[in-house]
Amino acid sequence: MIWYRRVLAVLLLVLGLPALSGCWSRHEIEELAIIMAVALDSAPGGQVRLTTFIVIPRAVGGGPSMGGGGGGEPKKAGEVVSAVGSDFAQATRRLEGQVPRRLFWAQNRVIIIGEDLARRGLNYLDLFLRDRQMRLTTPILITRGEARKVLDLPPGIELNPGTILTGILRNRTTFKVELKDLLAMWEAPGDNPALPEVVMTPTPEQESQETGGEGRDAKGGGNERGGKGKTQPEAVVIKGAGAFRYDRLAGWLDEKEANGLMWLRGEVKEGVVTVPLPGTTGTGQGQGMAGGLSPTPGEGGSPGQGQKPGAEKGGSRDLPRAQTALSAPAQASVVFHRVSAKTRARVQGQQVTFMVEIRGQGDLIEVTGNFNPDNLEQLLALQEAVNKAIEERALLALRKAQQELQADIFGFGEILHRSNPRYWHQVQDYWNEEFPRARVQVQVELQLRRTGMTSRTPGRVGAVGGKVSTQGTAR
Amino acid sequence: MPGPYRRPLRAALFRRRPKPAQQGKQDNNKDKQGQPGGGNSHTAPYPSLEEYRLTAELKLNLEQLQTIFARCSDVIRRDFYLGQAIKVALIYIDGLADKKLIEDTLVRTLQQAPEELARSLAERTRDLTAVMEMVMPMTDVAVVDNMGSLVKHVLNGDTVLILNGFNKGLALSTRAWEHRAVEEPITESVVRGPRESFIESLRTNTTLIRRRLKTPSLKMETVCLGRYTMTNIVLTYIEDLADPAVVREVRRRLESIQIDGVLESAYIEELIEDNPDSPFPQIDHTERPDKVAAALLEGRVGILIDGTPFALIVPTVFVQFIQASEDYYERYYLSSFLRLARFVALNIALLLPAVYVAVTTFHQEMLPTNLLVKVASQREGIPFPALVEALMLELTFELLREAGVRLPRPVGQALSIVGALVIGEAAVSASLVSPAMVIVVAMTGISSFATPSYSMAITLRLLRFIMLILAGTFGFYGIMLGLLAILVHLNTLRSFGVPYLAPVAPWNFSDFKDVLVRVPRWAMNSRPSQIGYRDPVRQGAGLKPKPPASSNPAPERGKS
Amino acid sequence: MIALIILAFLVIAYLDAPALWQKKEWRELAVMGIVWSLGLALSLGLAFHLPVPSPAKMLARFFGPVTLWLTRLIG
Amino acid sequence: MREEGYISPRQASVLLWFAILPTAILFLPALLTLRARQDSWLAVILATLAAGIPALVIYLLALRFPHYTLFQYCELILGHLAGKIVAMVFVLAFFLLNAVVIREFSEFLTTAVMPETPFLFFACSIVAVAVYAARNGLEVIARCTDFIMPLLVAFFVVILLFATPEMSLRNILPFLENGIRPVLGGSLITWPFMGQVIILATYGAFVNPPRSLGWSLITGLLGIAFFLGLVTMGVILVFGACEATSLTFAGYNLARVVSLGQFLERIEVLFLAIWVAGVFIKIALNLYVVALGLATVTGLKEYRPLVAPLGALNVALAAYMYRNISEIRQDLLTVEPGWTLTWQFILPLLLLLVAWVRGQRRTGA
Repeated sequence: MIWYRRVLAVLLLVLGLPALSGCWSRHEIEELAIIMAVALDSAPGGQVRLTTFIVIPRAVGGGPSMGGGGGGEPKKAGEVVSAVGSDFAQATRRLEGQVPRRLFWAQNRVIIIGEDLARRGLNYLDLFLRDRQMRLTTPILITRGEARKVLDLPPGIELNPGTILTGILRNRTTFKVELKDLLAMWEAPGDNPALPEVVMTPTPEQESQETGGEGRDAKGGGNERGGKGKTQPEAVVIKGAGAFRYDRLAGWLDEKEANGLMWLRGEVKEGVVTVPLPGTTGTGQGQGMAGGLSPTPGEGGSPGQGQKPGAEKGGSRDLPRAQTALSAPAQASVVFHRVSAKTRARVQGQQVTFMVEIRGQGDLIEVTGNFNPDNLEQLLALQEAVNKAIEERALLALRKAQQELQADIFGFGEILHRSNPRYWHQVQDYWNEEFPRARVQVQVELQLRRTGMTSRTPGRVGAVGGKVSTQGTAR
Repeated sequence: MPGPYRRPLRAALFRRRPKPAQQGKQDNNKDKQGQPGGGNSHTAPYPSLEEYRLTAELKLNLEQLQTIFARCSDVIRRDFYLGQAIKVALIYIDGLADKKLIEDTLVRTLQQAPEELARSLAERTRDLTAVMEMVMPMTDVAVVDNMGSLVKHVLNGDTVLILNGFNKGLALSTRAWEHRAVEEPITESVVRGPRESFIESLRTNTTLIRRRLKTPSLKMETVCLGRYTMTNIVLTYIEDLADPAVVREVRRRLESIQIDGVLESAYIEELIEDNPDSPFPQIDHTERPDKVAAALLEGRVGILIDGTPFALIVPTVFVQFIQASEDYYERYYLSSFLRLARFVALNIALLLPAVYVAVTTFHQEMLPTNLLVKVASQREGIPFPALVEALMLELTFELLREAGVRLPRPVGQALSIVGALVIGEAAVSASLVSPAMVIVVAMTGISSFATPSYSMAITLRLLRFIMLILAGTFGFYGIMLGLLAILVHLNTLRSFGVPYLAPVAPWNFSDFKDVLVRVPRWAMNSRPSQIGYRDPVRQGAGLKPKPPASSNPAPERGKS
Repeated sequence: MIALIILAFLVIAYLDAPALWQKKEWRELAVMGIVWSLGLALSLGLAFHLPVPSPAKMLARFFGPVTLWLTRLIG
Repeated sequence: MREEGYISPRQASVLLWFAILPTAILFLPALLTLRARQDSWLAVILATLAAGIPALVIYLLALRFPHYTLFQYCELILGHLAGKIVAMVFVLAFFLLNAVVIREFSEFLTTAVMPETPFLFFACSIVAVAVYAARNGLEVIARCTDFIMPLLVAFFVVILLFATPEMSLRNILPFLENGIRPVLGGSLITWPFMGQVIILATYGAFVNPPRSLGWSLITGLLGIAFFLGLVTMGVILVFGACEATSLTFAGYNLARVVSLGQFLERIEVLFLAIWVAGVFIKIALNLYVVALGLATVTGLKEYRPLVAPLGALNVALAAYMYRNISEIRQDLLTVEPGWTLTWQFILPLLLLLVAWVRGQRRTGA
């Protein structure tokens, strides 16, 4: 009897409450506006503009109602909606006034910050840290100009800009900063944030995509209708970086500097370094072709893209090659892995010295020249060249940070903090002013281990031409 | 682990239960049949049959029997002379008794009994035992002296022999009635393992067990329950292994049952289980004699009921419902894997629709993006909320299953085809339900069939609906609340003094060898500590077979 | 809201009170009654938005300084 | 009053984990890093060592009064009136503690999981189930714990293991940056959670061989220090001390950053599930202890009738306790250490001293 009552009571409480109270916090899945990418910009009048890419599930999911799409034309996977507000919470609220569904942030793949907003400071990001739907693991990117342009990216292999950008980030060609990393860099007194930069580039196929552009115009922001159709950038590259001083954007790093930044922060895990073959310095044209970047023509898995001035224009690509065909650049590419960077700080009097030690292993993956890996000396020379190239890069980034930006974007302050807290306490309040005086020594010890499936370069020994085609193609 | 406190605790637990109503004892003598289970509070207008003693006058006895068995056309009475000197009467029930045996052996032998014996019987110089000692061609003979037991013997299929001039009769066991042959078990079939199953005949069933446990320690106590059905119930256990407290408790609970009839093991189950309000089955039942034998070997107690091929096993713990007897007959890797799979299936059967609803309506962030978009696109245009959709489909599924169970087999197949078509195709293409939900419900259905125990599966089916509603209203928090309530409830359950979640919830590592995995036979060397603790050692140590190091011929001495 | 509270408290009372009454365990009944009515009063106060002093405040008055002192002492 | 039923020493120690860990892993790391920065894990260890003192006191008292609960031997030691008053203080303290726990629980769920849901709903529902458990007695709670504990441990392991890619060992350096004082301050913050070992003085009376209470205390404390230390360490390693201070529910955020490949992301709902189970045990245990204590002080035969009304009162009190989550955090930082030290540390110590001076002991309960 007592038992019966007990069960009854529990049932009453557990089952009775829902009937009385209704269902809070409950949203059917089809009532959600799933946001996949967010762009944050500044707007005139001290306001901010929030732009979101909202997926249209019908178009992506391929449910029973789809049918019509048919041909090879990639459909527009979502809609770009934007709103202006004095802060992002207000902008969000206004956005809700435009979208017939409930905004759902938890699947957001990427946050892109526009240049202007970045110059105004990171404090605007608070919504993305505080709201319960936001995730601290969202990657964050920065772009020159307006960030919302990035969201207008047409669908390619992937259908929405969020997936495109995270997909590129997953290739590890550049570093990846998640919100929590940004927060850590921002909050730590001995560190300054640096964000990877996303660059919009036009592609030659642009003209053939006009239908896509039209559809986008109908849906998208619409205020810039006129200019959009023609100068619409059609592809993105993630390269370079935006460097912050405290919470303000201070300057930009180009691709090489960003790469150096990665090395110094110890973010590099894998990648490719291409260097001219040592001992074949006669091929001066090789350097010339690489656009004056003497040590390292290409980097980061996509060597071609680094050569901004030279190799990019697809139409004119054949011309320089014809000129240099006689003396093709004798280069070697090394893919490296198991890289670790260790930084130590030493304080002598008032002089701080950071010693960065980069270690790792590399495999030879491509040689466009006469190179015999069985020749130990040649191999060691190549290894030396690779190390030199990496060091060069690191120093490039360092120079930029110390002289131009005056911001410790490498987190060296934190390293000092950790190893020498006493000295750190003296300088922590003006570390960014102190940082340019710091001395940094970079020591790279990358070891070449394996040489791949072939030993010798194929073809007749000594004939250097004819193997250039693998170089210099844009992805 | 069984410390000094365990035993008194268990005893105290039993003592706390209210004593069975005393009226059973008081009414005993007034009952018509006089059985412990027969009593009801109303007083019979005439004295019970036990009060009618047999008289020395055969005619009187027969008259009484005539009255008792009036209008019972299947009762056969036969008078004849034993050894042509003394008049005797046989009474038995056609169909229950072995007519051939009676006619060929019994009557012929008795009729041709030595006259000298018959005469001495008639002159009362010899006792009734002389009949048994000298001419009776049967072994199972009991002496009856009152109408009550006489009638009972007759009703059980015995033949009763009454002799003129004696106030006692002889009950001869001639029970032989038509029954099903021992067949393969239907609900618990195995690929490898014994193919015998219990049948409706109690004696056959006890035989099946006795054949597996050839020991005098195997005890079989009989209790007769049911005022009208007079069902024999056998309480069987191995005396050295079973906990006497449990045996005593089972006996007490059985004897306190007062009911008009027992037709199936479920009657007994519902009358002796510890917590009758619980949705969970607390007594395992099986139709496999080998399973009962295995349970007895673990120190459990079996209850066999006449008229049903299902035996009950007590005490029962939760894990028994995910154990199948084949687990012990296949290789232990496979058994362990299957058992884990069943455990997963159990959880799926209980939780999958609830989790689906919770995730899609409350915690969409849990889904991978692609899946989320897919599900969202599938749900576009579906007119119902996910909860209603799930409830609808689940209900349809249950109805289909129910319809399929009751229908004759050929029709059932047609029904399942129609059902599959209706749900799988039509409902989806009409956008009434989303394909994902169909998958979820199908998974749930499959999983609930994967639970070896049907009784546990139906419990889960019920709880699934509660969990579904909880999930649809509060999301994962609701599921968690439901699970916690179930957990607390399961922990309050005990089956004859053994905690229901036994090796897991009062955590006992050594008993884990038979829970989520089944360890090999040679490692299963102790009985479940809560049940078979009286003789924990099950087998010798070091049973793990060790083949010789090399099978190549050893160098012969002197040759190399 | 108020009906809900009263209903909940009635259920709570129904759980045990009748059994206690039958067993004539007045002491149990009294203690339970006190706790029960306190709970009911507080809940109704909550429903009517009555200002009931928080026990945390009282603790803070006494133990805030203690904690401060301790913090100064060791931390 | 006494209850029939005993628990094993292992169950006692696991119950102790559940009496401390669930709320601690959620609220403590953020508060702790506020004070002790990257040395918070050290503060946890120090606090564990400090909690060893009341643990020892409990053990000594339990040896003096085997089979007696805290509430019972209060009266045996201090006499009728004073004993009852002190026992009542303990009852009230546990009661307030439970209210805080209920409030913390519901605030977290409202903040992090279902913001539209009123927090009272969470409080009511969890207390309803906890009442159901507490009415069924200590054995049932202990058995539930037996069931949940492996899940909890497995989940700790999973989260911490999968969070390792996000961890950076450098984050715990520099060691003892500002000397030992911030660490001591941190252990003061840890105390309100750690000091709850005192709860073993109540249900410890039902541990089967009373002598093994010492084992329970040691393993209980070690387990708590281990898991709490691991979680704190994990939080610091993943987020760094700077960031950890700004995360209100750092332990939860740890689960949120976990990702393994592309498929095992966003497992915080599982964290939530396990955590709800943990807090449920904590609330049920506290309710049981409060009801048992109140029944002892008022001399009742049964504690069961008190559980449900106490639960209701507890929910109401939880609603009155604080106005917002900042008050809870503030309270945990500035009030609770002093208050808990008083009743969880000084009071039992006084009891032991008095018992020692008066030479009281009971054997063969």
